[in-house]
Amino acid sequence: MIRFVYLGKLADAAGKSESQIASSSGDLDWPDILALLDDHVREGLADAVRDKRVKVALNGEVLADREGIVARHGDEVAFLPPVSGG
Amino acid sequence: MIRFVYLGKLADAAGKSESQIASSSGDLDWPDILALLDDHVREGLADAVRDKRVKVALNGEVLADREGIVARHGDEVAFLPPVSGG
Amino acid sequence: MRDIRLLTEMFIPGTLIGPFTQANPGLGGVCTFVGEVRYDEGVEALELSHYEPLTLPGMHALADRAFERFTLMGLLMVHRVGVLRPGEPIVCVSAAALHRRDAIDAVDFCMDHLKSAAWFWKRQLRAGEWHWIEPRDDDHRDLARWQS
Amino acid sequence: MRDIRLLTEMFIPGTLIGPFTQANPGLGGVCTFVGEVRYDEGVEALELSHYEPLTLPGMHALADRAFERFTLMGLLMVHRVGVLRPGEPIVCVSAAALHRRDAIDAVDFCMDHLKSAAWFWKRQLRAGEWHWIEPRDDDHRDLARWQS
Repeated sequence: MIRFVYLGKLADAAGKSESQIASSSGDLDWPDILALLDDHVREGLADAVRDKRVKVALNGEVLADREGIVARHGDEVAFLPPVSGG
Repeated sequence: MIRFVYLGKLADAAGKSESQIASSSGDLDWPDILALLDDHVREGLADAVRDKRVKVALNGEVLADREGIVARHGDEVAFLPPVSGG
Repeated sequence: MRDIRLLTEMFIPGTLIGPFTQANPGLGGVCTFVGEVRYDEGVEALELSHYEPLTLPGMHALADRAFERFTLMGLLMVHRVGVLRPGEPIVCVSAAALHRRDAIDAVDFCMDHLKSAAWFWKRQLRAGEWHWIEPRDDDHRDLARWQS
Repeated sequence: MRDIRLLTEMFIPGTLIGPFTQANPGLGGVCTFVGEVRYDEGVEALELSHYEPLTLPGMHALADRAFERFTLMGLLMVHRVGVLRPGEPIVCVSAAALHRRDAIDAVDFCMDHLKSAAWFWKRQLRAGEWHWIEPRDDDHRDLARWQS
């Protein structure tokens, strides 16, 4: 299993705050993840995540290059939109 | 009477925190005041007050031009050395 | 003395600041900022969500940077999460130092970074509906002040 | 809400800040600075003298400038005079505003001016003798920050 976590307004776009994704198909790269978001979570979610301002954390570490992600069984991937102003 | 008030270290130079000066001789200008400080209060006090950083207040108003002062009967003249740092 | 916390319940800043000040004997000054949820027209509540694996470590990393950048004796940084009502305190940052400049600047630095670089997402309840709050340009300007 | 005072007796900042915060409902943030007499090596006491006809009006004039320069809801400015022991609070400035930048900057502004432009003369008691404290260059630098 791989866990996806949606923060802030991405939780609205996903319709939930997290999903469990079966990782039977092996490791997931950035295109795999975008495809899964649209196909298995909610249509349009991939576009919301493609927004350059959305950061991605793998197991609690924010990735400098989100497109270089490789998510494996047991990993947690969090999608972090820009934080709110004051 | 004219009242002189010595603040901060000028109180040390004067040996007291204030003096009453008889104004029988009429109004006092800046040279009169300096002479009185040395002659009637303490030798050397006029020099301490001549320090450019010393400001003079007449009845609670700091004078922009201390040398233009005219002190009359009933006035209070305060000698204010630079205030202390933190 | 370093005290970094995320709180899920209402807190009273005075109950934190008194003990914090006592815990830093010999200080020259303490600067404290308390932010409260404003009574903005029509806002019934504010919800702060966060991402546990990032938020608290992020606050600790910010405290590390404040200790590196300023000469501090102590730093208190407390942030609420969850649902807050107008008037409730949302953040309290207090810095104790020998000199006032370090104390004031450390609070200013932590607040600027907490507001725009920390992992909080906020939404407001207005007329029974939740609305997300977007990032503000002001906050980016505030942050840019420290990039030297 | 404006509260400007010279105090001749020891005070506890928390007892001022709580009511001050309560007196400004709807605020977004409160920034507070409390300065205490430091435990400097060998210093037994600090005496602040002032010139009554200038000191309090000077603090009010400073408050006026702070209200002109920043968007404030309230300002508390309390300063001790007389003989203080190390550890005692000497000054407390608190500003309440809708936005944090106004609150923090107003406190910073008032402290810089209180320290070097207000009519206080200080001397320290060391080994039984009083020594006057001279003006510091730092304070002039701090003040220069606001001359724009």
